[in-house]
Amino acid sequence: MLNFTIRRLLLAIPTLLFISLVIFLLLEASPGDPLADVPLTVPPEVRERMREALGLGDPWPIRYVLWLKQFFWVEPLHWTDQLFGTSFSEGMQRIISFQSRSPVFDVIAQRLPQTLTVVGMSYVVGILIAIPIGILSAYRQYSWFDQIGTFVSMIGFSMPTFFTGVVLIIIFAVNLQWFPSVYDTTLEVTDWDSFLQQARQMVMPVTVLALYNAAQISRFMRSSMLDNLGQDYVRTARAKGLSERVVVLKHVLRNSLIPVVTVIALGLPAVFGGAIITEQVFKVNGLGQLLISAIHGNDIPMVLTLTFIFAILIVVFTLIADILYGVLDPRIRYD
Amino acid sequence: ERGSDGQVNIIMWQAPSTMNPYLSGGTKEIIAGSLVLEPLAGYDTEGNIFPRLVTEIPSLENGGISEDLTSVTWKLRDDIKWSDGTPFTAEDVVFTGEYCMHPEGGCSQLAKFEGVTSIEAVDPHTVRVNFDSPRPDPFSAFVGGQSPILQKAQFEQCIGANAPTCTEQNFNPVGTGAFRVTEFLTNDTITLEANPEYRDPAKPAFATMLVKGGGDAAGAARSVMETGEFDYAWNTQLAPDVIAGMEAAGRGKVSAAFGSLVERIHVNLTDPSSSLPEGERSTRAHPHPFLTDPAVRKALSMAIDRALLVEIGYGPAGQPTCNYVPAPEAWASDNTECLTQDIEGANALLDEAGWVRGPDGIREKDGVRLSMLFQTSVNAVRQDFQALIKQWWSEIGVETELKTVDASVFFGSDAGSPDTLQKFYADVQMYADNFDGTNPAPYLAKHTCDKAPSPANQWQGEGISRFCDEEYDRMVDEIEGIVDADERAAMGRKMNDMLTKDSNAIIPIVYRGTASAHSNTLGGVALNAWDSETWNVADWYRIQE
Amino acid sequence: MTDTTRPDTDPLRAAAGNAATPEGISPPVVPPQPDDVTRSQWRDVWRQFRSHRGAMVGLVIFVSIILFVSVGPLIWTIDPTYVDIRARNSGFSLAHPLGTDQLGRDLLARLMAGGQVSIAVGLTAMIIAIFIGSLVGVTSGYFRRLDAPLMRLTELFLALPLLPLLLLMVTLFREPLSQTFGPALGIFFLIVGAIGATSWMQAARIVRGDVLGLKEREFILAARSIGTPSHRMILRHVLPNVLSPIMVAATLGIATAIITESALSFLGLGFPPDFPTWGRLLYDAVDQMVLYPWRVIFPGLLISLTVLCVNYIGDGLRDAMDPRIRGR
Amino acid sequence: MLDEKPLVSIEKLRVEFETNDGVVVGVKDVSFDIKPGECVCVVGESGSGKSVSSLSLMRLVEFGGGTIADGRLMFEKNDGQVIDLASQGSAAMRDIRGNQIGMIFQEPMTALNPVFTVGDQLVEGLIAHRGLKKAEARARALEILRQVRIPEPERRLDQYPHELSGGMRQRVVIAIAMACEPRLLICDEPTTALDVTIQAEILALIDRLKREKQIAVLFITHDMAVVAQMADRVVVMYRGDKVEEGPVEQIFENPQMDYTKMLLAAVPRLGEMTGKPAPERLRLMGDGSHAAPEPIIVADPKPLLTVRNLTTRFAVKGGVLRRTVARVHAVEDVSFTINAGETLSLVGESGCGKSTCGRSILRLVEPESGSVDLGGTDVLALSQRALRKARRDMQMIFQDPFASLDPHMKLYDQVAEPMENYGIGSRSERQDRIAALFDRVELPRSFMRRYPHEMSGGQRQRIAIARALALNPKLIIADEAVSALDVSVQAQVLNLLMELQQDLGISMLFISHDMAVVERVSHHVGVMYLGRIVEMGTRQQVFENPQHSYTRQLMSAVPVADPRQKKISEDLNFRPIPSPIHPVDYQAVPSVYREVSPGHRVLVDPVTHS
Ligand SMILES: Nc1ncnc2c1ncn2[C@@H]1O[C@H](COP(=O)(O)OP(=O)(O)OP(=O)(O)O)[C@@H](O)[C@H]1O
Ligand SMILES: Nc1ncnc2c1ncn2[C@@H]1O[C@H](COP(=O)(O)OP(=O)(O)OP(=O)(O)O)[C@@H](O)[C@H]1O
Ligand SMILES: [Mg+2]
Ligand SMILES: [Mg+2]
Repeated sequence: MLNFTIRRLLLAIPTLLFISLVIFLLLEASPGDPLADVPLTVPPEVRERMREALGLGDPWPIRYVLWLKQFFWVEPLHWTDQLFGTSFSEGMQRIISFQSRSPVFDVIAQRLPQTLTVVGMSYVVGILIAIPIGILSAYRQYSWFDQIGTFVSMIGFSMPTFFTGVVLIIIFAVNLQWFPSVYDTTLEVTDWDSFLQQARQMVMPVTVLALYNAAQISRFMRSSMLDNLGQDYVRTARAKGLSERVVVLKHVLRNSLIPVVTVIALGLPAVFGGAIITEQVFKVNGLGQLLISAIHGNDIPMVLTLTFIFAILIVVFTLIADILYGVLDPRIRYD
Repeated sequence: ERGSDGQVNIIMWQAPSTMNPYLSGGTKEIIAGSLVLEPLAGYDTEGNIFPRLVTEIPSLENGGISEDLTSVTWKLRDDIKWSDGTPFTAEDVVFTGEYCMHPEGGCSQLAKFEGVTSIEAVDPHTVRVNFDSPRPDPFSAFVGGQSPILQKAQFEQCIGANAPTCTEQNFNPVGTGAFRVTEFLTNDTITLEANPEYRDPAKPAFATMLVKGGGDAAGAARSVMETGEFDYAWNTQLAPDVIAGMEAAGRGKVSAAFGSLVERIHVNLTDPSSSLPEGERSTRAHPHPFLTDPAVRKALSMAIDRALLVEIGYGPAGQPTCNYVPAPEAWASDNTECLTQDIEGANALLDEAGWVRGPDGIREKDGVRLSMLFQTSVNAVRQDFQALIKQWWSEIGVETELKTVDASVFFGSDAGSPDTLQKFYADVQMYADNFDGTNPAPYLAKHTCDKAPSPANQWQGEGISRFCDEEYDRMVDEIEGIVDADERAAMGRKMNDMLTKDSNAIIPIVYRGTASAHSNTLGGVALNAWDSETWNVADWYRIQE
Repeated sequence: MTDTTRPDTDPLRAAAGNAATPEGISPPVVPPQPDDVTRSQWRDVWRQFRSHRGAMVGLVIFVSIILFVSVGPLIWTIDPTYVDIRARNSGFSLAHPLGTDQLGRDLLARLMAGGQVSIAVGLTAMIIAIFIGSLVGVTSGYFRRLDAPLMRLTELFLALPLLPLLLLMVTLFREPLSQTFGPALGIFFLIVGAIGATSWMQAARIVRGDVLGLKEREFILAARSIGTPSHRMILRHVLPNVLSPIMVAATLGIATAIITESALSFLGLGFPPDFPTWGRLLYDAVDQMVLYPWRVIFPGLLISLTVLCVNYIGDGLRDAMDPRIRGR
Repeated sequence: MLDEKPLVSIEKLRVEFETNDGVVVGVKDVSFDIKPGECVCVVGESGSGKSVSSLSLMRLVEFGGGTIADGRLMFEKNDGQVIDLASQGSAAMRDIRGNQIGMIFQEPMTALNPVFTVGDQLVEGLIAHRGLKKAEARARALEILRQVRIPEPERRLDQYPHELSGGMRQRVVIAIAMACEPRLLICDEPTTALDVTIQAEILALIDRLKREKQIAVLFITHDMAVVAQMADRVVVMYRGDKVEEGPVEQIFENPQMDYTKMLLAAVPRLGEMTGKPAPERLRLMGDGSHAAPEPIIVADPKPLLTVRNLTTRFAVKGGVLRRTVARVHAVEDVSFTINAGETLSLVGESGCGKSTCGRSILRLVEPESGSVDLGGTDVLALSQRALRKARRDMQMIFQDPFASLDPHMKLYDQVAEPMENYGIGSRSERQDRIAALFDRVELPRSFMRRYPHEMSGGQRQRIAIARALALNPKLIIADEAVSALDVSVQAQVLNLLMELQQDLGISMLFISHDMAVVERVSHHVGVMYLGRIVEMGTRQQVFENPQHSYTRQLMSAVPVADPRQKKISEDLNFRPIPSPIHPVDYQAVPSVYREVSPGHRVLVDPVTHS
C-alpha cells in the first residue's frame, strides 16, 4: 500500500504539470479580460499600459514558466523565510493577483478559515445526516421513512441554493431576526459570546449546504446499501444471532461504503473550493467567492493558482479514495 | 465630536480589491480609497468644484490659472497632516504625479494626467501643474476621488514596476481623509478607524467603520433596509417594486444621484454579418444593409417608450432622456422629442421610406429584411429592456433576436473575442457609459471617424457606432480651443444632437443615477455622482432617535 | 479449426425423452411455454415496473408534466415572450391564470415553454453525462490499460475551472453551431454539450469503482469462456450490474442540469434572454419572492416534481432490472 | 437414546416464496425430530427443500423472501422450556440464533463477510451471546479455531476470508457456527467444496462434537458416502416433501421408497469399477434398460488435446516500479494428452492448480510457457479473434455455479448467450435447442424465466452445464462440474456427459475431488500436487496400483458409502500443502517421471510429498 501510494504520488507530478498547463492555456484562450472592470472612461492607450504592467506583454510560454517557477520555487522559499526568518526569497517576485496586486497566497490564506469552517462544517453535517438517512431508507425500503427521506432529499437537491438561501434569509433573518444575514468574516472567537455569535452566523449557510450535500450522499448510500442487503454474508451474520443493528451497521455498511467514499472524496476538494453561490448569498467571502470574483475579473494568476491547488487536492483525494477502497475492502489490493 | 457615534457599517456587494485607486480604476476602489485618501479638490453633489486640501480653487481671476491656460497653480493648506502625523506638503503632490505618470507603473488614472508636462513644487505649499497646450478646463489631475494624493514617504519605493509589490502600502495607505485602515482584507472586509490627525477635530462622528464586501445587490439592500445590519449599501440597483417592498420595512431608503451615466442603444452603421471575412465584419468597409437608412434608425428610436422603461427598470434612479450628454445643465440639449413613444409615426416613416411589411409582418425592401441582432451584457434590467424593446420594434415591423454576453467579456477589450463591445458583431447593442468630471468634451470626441474600432487599431477605438461625419470631426477639433464656457457648451449641445436626434446613431434611453441605500439612522449622507460616493464621509453621523 | 460441420442429429433431443424419472413420483407438471419464456426482457421489466407503485405514480406525473409542456401551448396559445406591459405583475386572473411577470408576460405560458427547454436540456444533458461517465467508468474499470489514462483525464476535467471553460466553449462554438443547426438548436446543442461535458466525472469514478470489483467476479470469466466479445460483455454483463449507482447519478444529474442551465444564461451562454426556462424563471423571481411568491413557487415546484418523478422512475427501473430486489 | 425427548421437532412445515411467477412452494409438508446427540442427515435431490427447511429453523427464510406459511418448529431451549420457533419475536430469535442453534452454510465463498477479519467475525457471536470481553472472546475464538484444526490459528484470526483457501474458509464457517456451543448444529453441505482429505478432517470434527458435547446435528448433504459415515437417522426429501425417514442402516440396507432406492443406486462407489478397462455409464433405476451399460471405448484413440510443459505462474507484484517480487507457481511443467472421445481426470488437493490448469488451456489465464495443441491448432499462438473462434470448440464448466452466472440475467438468456455469440441458429431454433438442453439437464422449462438466485445450488450447476453444452464443443473442461449436485442428478449429468462423449466424441478434462466419480468417468487420471502432476496413467493403473504417496493418501481419505464401515477417525492429520510462492529467480526443476508400466508415470523429482 505504501508503495502504491508512493508510485501514485510520483505519477501525480507529471499529471499535475499537465493539468496546470491545460488550465493555463484554457485561461489564456478564454475570452475574459482582466481589465473588463476598468471603466469605459479609461482610454485604450491607458488600458494598454495597464495590461503591460500586469505582465501581459510577454508571450504565454514565458508567463507559464514564470508561474511554474513562482509556484514551485519562490512560494516555498517564501514560506521557509516566514517560518525560520531566513531570507532566501529576497527580491523574488511572488505570484501577484491582477485584481488586488497582492500575493495570491496571502489572500488564499485569509480566505481559508471561513471556507473551512462554513463549507467544511456543512460537509461534515451533511455526511452525518446523510449516512444514517441512507442506511435507514435502504433498510426500510419503501417505508414511510424512506418515502419522506427520498422526498426531502430530492427536493433539497433540486432546489438551488440561491433559492433556499434567500428563503432562509427572509424567514430567519428578516422576519424572525434570529440569525444575521451577513456573515462577519472578521469575527474572532475568543469567548463564549463570540462563539455563540459565530454559531449563529453559521447556522443558515451550513444548513443550506448541508441539506444539499446530504441529499446527494444519502441517495448513493441508500442504493449501495440496497445492493448489499441481499448478500449471503448478511445471512451468516444474522445466523450468529447478531442484532439487526449490528448486522446492518457493521456488516452491510462497510461493504456499501465504496461508492459513498467516492462521492465524499470527490466532494472534498469542493469543500476547499468553497460553495460559490452559498458564499455569495450569505456573504461568506471564502475561497469560492475569491475564485468567482477572480474569474469574473479574469485574474489569471489567482484563478490559475487556486484551480491548481484544487487540482492537487483532487489528485490527493482520489488517491485517498483509492487507498480507502483498499482499507474498506481488503480484496482490493495495490501492490 | 469625533468618535462619539460608534461604528458605521457599509456594505459594498462588489468588494474593493485595493485601497489605491491608481492601481484599479474601478468605482469600488475609488469609493474605498476616498475613505482614506483625498484629492486637492473635489466635486459637490451639483458637480461644482470645491477645495479640499487647498485654500482655494485656482482661477484666472485669482491667478491660479495662467493667462495662456497652460498651467495651474494650487495653494495647499498648511494645517493638513497625514494620518501618521507628518505634515502634508507639495512634495507629496509632485510625487503622486510622478507615481501615476511613470511609464511602467500601469497607472489606471493616467488619463487624468493627459497633457501634463510637469508638476513642480513651487514651495512647500504651492504646486504648479504645467500642460503641453492651453486647457480651458485644467481641473483633471488631483481633482476628484480618482486622483487623490499619496504620501511620498510611504510610496517612494513603489514607483513604476514596483507598484504592484507594495501590498502593504496599497492596502493600508497613509491618507489625509477622515478614516484610516486598521485591517484590509482584499475583496472582503475593510475595517477602519477615525483618523486622529483629521483636520477637523470634531469629525468624523464615527469612531470605527466596517466596509463589508460580497453578496449581491438585493442582499445588500436587504441588510440595510430590512434587517438593519448595515447602515449604507452602495449600488443597490434593483427593480423599483422590490425596492419599494424593502423600503416598506421602514428601516432605510434608497436614494439616487445623477451624474452623466446614460443607458443607450448603439446602432451599428457597418455590416456585422458573419458571412463577411474576419477582419472586415463591422468595419467601415461594409456599410450596414439597412441601418444606414436614417429613417430606420429614427423609427427604432421613436418606437421606444422611455418613460415606461424607467418605471420598470430604475424607478427614481432613472429619467428618460434623449441626450448622449445629459449633464452638466449647460451642456444638456433640450432635446425632448423622443420622450413620447410614437409607434404610428415610426410605422408611417418606414412606410414612407419604402419598407413594406412582408407576410410575417417584418418589413423589407429590395430583399433586405429588417431583422436584427440585439446584444447587451448580462444584467436583469437590461434583459427586461431587451424584451420590451424587441416587442415595440416588432410592432413597427422589425424583427429582433436577443443575445447576452457575460460582462467580463462584453466590457473586456480582448481583441480575440468576438463578443466585445468594440467588436460589435451585432446590429444594435445597449450599455451605459459616462464621463469623468464635468467636462464632456473628450467624451464627445470619441465619435470621430478615426476612432471607429477596426483591426487597424486592434479594435480598441471608442466610436462604437462607427459614426463618421466630417462636420463632427471638425467640431471636435474646434471645441478644445474655445475658452468661453457657454460657447463650448453650445457647441457641445450641437454635437450631442448630431449623434442622437439628427442621426440616431446613438439612441439614448435612460439617464441613470447611481442608487444607494442608507439606513434612516445614518445622517449626513449626500449622494454624489460627480465624485466618489463617500466624498463627505467625514460628515456622516448617527441620528439619535 | 473454424467452422467444422456438426452432425445434423442433435443427441440432446434424443436423450431428453428417456431422461430418468423415478417411478412412483409424477414428474412436475410444467406446461411448456416457449413464447412466454422468450418474451423480451424489457417486457418483463415493464411488468415488474408496473407493480412498483411509486414508479407508476412518478411516471404518470412525469407524463402529465410532459403533456403540460408539450400539448399545453397548443391549448394555451399566449406567446410566452409576448409583453403585455399593462398587465404586469398581475395576480391570478382569467386572462392569466398564474399571473404575469414584471413585464406582463403570461406565467402559465412561460412555464410551459420553459418546461420544454428545461426538460429537454435536463434529460439530454443528463443522458450525455451518464453516457460519457459510464463509458469512461466502464472502459477504465474493464480495460486495465486504459484505467490510468482515463482516470487522469477525469482528474483533469474535475480540475478545470468551469466558468472559463464554458466561456471558451461559447466563443468557439456558438457561431458555427448556430450556423449549422439554426440559432435555437445550435444553442441547445451547445448548452447540452457544455453541461454534459462538464458533469460526467462523478459518474465515471463511481462506475469505475464498481466495475473494478465486478471484473473479478467469476461470471465475467465464464462469459468470456463462452466467447462473449467485449462490447457484448460490457452491455450485457457489466452495465446491468452497475446500474444502481448509474441510476442515482442520473436522477441527480437531471436536477443539476436544469439548474446549471439557468446558471449558464448568466454567462450569456444560454438561450436568448427573453426565452424562459424553469431555472431562469426561478432565478429571476428570487428577488421578488416576497412580493410575488407564486413566481418562485411554480417553477420551483415543477423542477422538484420533475426531479422527484425521475427519481421514482429510476428507482422503479432499477428494482425492475435487479432480480434480487424483485418481489420484495 | 430412543426415549429421550426431542430437541427439535418440525411439524408440518410449509414454506412459500414470492417470485415473478407467483407463489413457489419451497417446502410442502415436512415433519421430523432431532434428539440431542443425534445426527440426522437430510438427503434428497437438489431443490427438494433441504436448505429451505434448515433456514426455516433459524427463521432466516424470511430475509430471502420466503414465509413460513404453516407448521410448527418446536425447540427445547437450554432452560428446558419448549417454544415454537415459528412464532417467536425477533429478539427471542436473536437469542436462539448462533447461541442455541448454529448453522454452517452451503456456499463458503460467500458466507463470510469479505471485509472483516476472521477473528472479528468469530468473536461477534461470543460477545453478543456470552457477554465476553474482547480479549476473552479472542481467546475463546482461538480455542475454537484450534478445534476445527486450522493450522496456525493465531495468524488466521487477523486474516481476511479471501486470504484463506477454500477449505480453511469452510472451517471458519464451522467455527462460527460452533462458537457458542449451540445445542443444535445445522450443517448445510459443509464439505461439498472441499477435497477429500479436508472433508475427512471436518467430518471427524463434527462427529466428535456430537459425541462429546451431545450436540444435535442436522446434516444436509447429497453425498451418500458422507451420510453413511455420519448419520444416525436419515430423512429423505423429494420435491418439498419428506418421503422416508429411518435409522441409517435401515435406509441403506432396506429402503422402502422408490426414490430412496433410486438415490442409493445412483451413488458411485469407489472400487466399483475395479477391473474394468473403460468408463461406463451408471445404471440408474427406471431407465428401463436392464442390460449392462456399454463401456465407452474409443476404438482408435487419436490425441485431440496435447498439453506440453504447461507452466502458469501468477506474479506477485510490489515495489515502487511495480516489479514482480515473487510468483505463484500454480501450474508447473504439466504435460498430458487427451484423446478424442476420452476423459482425463485431474484430482488433487485444494489449491494444487487444477482450475488454473483448466483455465490456462482455454487461455482464460495466460500461461507462461508450454504448448497447448487442440486438434492441430496451437491455442497459445492464436490472436484474440482466432481465440474467440477456437473457444467454440472448448467449453468450461466453472467450479462455483452461483458465481459463474450473471445475477441479472434470466436462465434462458444465460444458456442462449453462447449461441448468440456465435450466431448459431435462428431464434426459434435456439428456443428449441434451449428447451432440449433444459430437459437434458433435468430442469423444468418453467425455470427458463427464473434468475440464478431463485435456484438451489444444484440447479444452478445444471444451468452452467447446459450453457457449456449449448455449443456442442469438442472439449469440455468440467471444473468440479458435479460436486454440487445431488447424487441422482449427478448420476444423470455424468451419464449425460458420457453419453455425449459416446455420441459426439467429445473429450473431457474432468476436474474433481470425488474419487468415486473420477473412477467412474475417466479413461485416464492425473493426480496433481503443488502444481505438478505427480502420478499419471490409465484409471486402472492409478486406482488399482497407486504409486505416489500423495495418491495413496488421497485414496485413504475417501469416505465409504456403507454405514457399517465407519472410518471417521480422530487422528487423520494431513500435512498442509506447502506454499507454491517462490521468488522470481527461483528455478523450477523440470519434472522427472518414472514409468511404472506403459503409460503409468510417477513423479520422482522434485520430491514434494512423501
Ligand atoms: N429465494 C427464493 N425464491 C424463490 N424460490 C426459491 C428461493 N430459494 C429457494 N427457492 C426454491 O425452493 C426450492 C427448495 O430450495 P432449497 O434451496 O431448499 O434446495 P436444496 O434442497 O437445498 O437443494 P441443493 O441441494 O441444490 O442446495 C427450490 O425449488 C428453489 O428453487
Ligand atoms: N488470480 C490469481 N492470482 C494469484 N494467485 C492465484 C490466482 N488464481 C489462483 N491462484 C493461486 O494458484 C494456486 C492454484 O489455484 P487453483 O484455483 O488452480 O487451485 P485448485 O486446484 O483449483 O483448487 P480448488 O480445489 O480449491 O479449486 C493457488 O495457490 C491459488 O492461490
Ligand atoms: Mg441447498
Ligand atoms: Mg479449483
